[in-house]
Amino acid sequence: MIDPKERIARRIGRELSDGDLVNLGIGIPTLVSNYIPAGIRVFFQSENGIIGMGPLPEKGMENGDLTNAGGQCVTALPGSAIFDSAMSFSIIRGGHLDVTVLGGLQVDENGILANWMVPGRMVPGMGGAMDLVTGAKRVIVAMTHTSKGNPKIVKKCSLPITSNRRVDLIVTELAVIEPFPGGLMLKEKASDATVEEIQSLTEARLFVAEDLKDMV
Amino acid sequence: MIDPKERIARRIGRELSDGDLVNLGIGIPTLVSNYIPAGIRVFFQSENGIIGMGPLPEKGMENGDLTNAGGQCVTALPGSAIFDSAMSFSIIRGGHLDVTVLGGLQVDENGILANWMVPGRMVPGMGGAMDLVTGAKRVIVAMTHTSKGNPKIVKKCSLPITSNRRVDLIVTELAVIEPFPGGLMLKEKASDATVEEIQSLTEARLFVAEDLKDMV
Amino acid sequence: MRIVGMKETISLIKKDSSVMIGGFLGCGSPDCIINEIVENEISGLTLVANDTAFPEMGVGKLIVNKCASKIVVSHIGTNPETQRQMIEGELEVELVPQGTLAERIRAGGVGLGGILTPTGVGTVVQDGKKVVTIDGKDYLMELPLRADFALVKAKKADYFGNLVFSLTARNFNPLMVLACDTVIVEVEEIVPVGSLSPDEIHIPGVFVHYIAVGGRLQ
Amino acid sequence: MRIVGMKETISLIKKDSSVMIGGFLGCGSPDCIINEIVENEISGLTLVANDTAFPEMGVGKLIVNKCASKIVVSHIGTNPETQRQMIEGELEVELVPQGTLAERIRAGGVGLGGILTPTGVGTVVQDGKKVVTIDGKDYLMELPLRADFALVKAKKADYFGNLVFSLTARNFNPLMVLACDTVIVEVEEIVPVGSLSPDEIHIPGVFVHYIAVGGRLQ
Repeated sequence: MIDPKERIARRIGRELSDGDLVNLGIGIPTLVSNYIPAGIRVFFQSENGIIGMGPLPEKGMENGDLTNAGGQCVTALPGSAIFDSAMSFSIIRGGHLDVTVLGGLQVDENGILANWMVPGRMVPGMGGAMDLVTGAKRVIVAMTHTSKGNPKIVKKCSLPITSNRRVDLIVTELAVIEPFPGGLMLKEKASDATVEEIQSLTEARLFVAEDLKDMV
Repeated sequence: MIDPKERIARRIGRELSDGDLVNLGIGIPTLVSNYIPAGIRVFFQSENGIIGMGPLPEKGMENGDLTNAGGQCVTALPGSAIFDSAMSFSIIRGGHLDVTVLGGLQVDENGILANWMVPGRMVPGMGGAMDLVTGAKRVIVAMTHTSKGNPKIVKKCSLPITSNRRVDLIVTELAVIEPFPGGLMLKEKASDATVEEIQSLTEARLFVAEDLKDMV
Repeated sequence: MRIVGMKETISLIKKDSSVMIGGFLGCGSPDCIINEIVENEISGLTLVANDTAFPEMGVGKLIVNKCASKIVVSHIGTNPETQRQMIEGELEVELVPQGTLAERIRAGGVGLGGILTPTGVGTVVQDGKKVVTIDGKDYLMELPLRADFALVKAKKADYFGNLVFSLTARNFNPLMVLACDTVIVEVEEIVPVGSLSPDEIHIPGVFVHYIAVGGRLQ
Repeated sequence: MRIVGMKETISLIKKDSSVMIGGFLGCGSPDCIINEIVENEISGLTLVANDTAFPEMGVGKLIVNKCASKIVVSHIGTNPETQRQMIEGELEVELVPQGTLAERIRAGGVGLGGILTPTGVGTVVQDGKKVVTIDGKDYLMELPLRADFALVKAKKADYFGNLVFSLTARNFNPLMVLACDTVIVEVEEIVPVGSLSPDEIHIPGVFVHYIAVGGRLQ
């Protein structure tokens, strides 16, 4: 069976359209770049100030002046553009970013995301997460369905939230869930799981789409 | 006798210091560039987006992509820099401009300038004047002392004001006047005019500096 | 991003649209697109621009040919026709300090709800606006500006729409690209992808919807 | 603008100053100036930076060597020492969303009294801040940031101080140049006046007070 993280990334890849400007967070979201559907071109923006980031450089061709938002040396694809941090977040906050894919600690039944701190335990800071969730046209959360057996899709976030903006899609290894004003809609499920199994691993109530499909 | 406008421009030239970033308005202020004291280098900023503007080009070497804030073709000196309108006014409004020299319709005894419209008669718009007067480190008004015999230095501006910021210096062909919290201080007078003559052409009351000098 | 013919640009712009147009007294305006608007007698436009240039130049032509019913600008002193139409009540004119105009357009493009600026405090510009006092200093709360269309001029683009401007023809153009729903760029030349250094690109192509090659009129 | 030796830069920076430092996880930080601060054991600094990088890199070194008593940053997750000092109460940490940090520094440099941003509404970032509603949408009023010193890194300068940055080493550097009373720039090279095109200069030299050539550490 395909690795759960790869399954999530592959499914999210299918959400991208030709010409999209996309920002991928650290972790599972980064894997999405391996699953761009054939025939489309997407542009990757990185909040440190580049559109058109390419893959890691060949050994010996790294340059410390060209990095991604994780501090790793990257390459620049033909047609890439560089800008300062104000412009980088103008893109994000001004509604010019088509899709942001971020990891999540919790999403609640209002579609509210918490992904930047666990009080008293892990306080890395929000970095660009609050700007991305508030400003992007489409926010996709990429996360495992549970953490150590505990549901991450909850009734109400107990962790500090990232934004009061409802996210657009949650993709886990078990389900594709679309938050809507009335709650969370289960749109797709893993073929090897039942709706009941998914609900039992989910604290929030899931509405089931009439046209529920299997995840591909 | 030297032309009154040239006299004003020459006197203002002596206010500039080495390294100053200077914005000159249309009219008398433009003439100041002819009177930069020997041995100092000043940088001219133009609100359309350039620092290091040079003189008019030779005939046949004009290019419509390089103009001043009056729309005239200019040249670029070595070391000149170009930027967009947001940066241009970031310089002006952020307190990075050392000196702005502007024309005036009226200045009142609080040192408040009116220089952008005469209601019902002339409404060109404020252009960058409000930003310049509000944001520059030092605001110098260059104007003739009277207009058709009527004082331009008045008790209270009857025309719409440009900014509520007190200007730093008023230079006319007759006087150098420094506004201060208590009023207007006559610091220098033309050698061919008496204090009484100057006061008679000035509606606002002038305080006379203890060390009153002749204009040079 | 799509490359279109100059004639096609005009089919995108509807009567009564709001339109931002780059340029500073004609320098850096999209002259070919402006000519198309005039020829097609599009009217009722709300224009956002720095100025109305001169009667025979840039935005000035749109005024002379009565394409606009409202303008938001910092300066109209170089175009007597603008003043005439304003006085006759044919044209609504909103005057905005030039730096405030730049910041309002920027705010519209970068997702700010407004900005606090000292420019205009205590002047007629303050009328009807909220004054906010911070650390004892007064500021006007100025609101963002956006428009349906940006008509801008760049020196060149690559086939991804990355833009490079030329000298003082840059001015308001880069700001307007971010602040409009549809962005149409007139360029003198389209160059191959990869032929521009990422450091010399002034505006990334992701903001650009249409590009038309217009040559050089002056 | 004055060109100084790298050792001289440090004599300008006093204990307990506020200092903005460019860089993004170490990329584009003024590494030579940072080394001088560490060697001279300057302490009590208030740092404004995007992050605290890694323990052996960029701003991270200033944390490890206890040069700072307060930091204003968007992210500290890559430097465990920052977290340790914060938890032990040795270091005060103000966390600011990255885009808000950029806009606040910009506001400090361009003379705005504040900006209205939707980022942070309804989160802990809202605590103690004014909420302004415009057209039914809530915004936080965020205030400008300024500092005594900007320590920035550029690829090259000319002898007038005009700056060109390199690739993603640009990041916060250009913004900080406008927002500080004294601007000290570390460059790899100083080039003749007139050898840079006016269109390729990222920041005009008029903002720069001191330049020191630092070579290239990595």
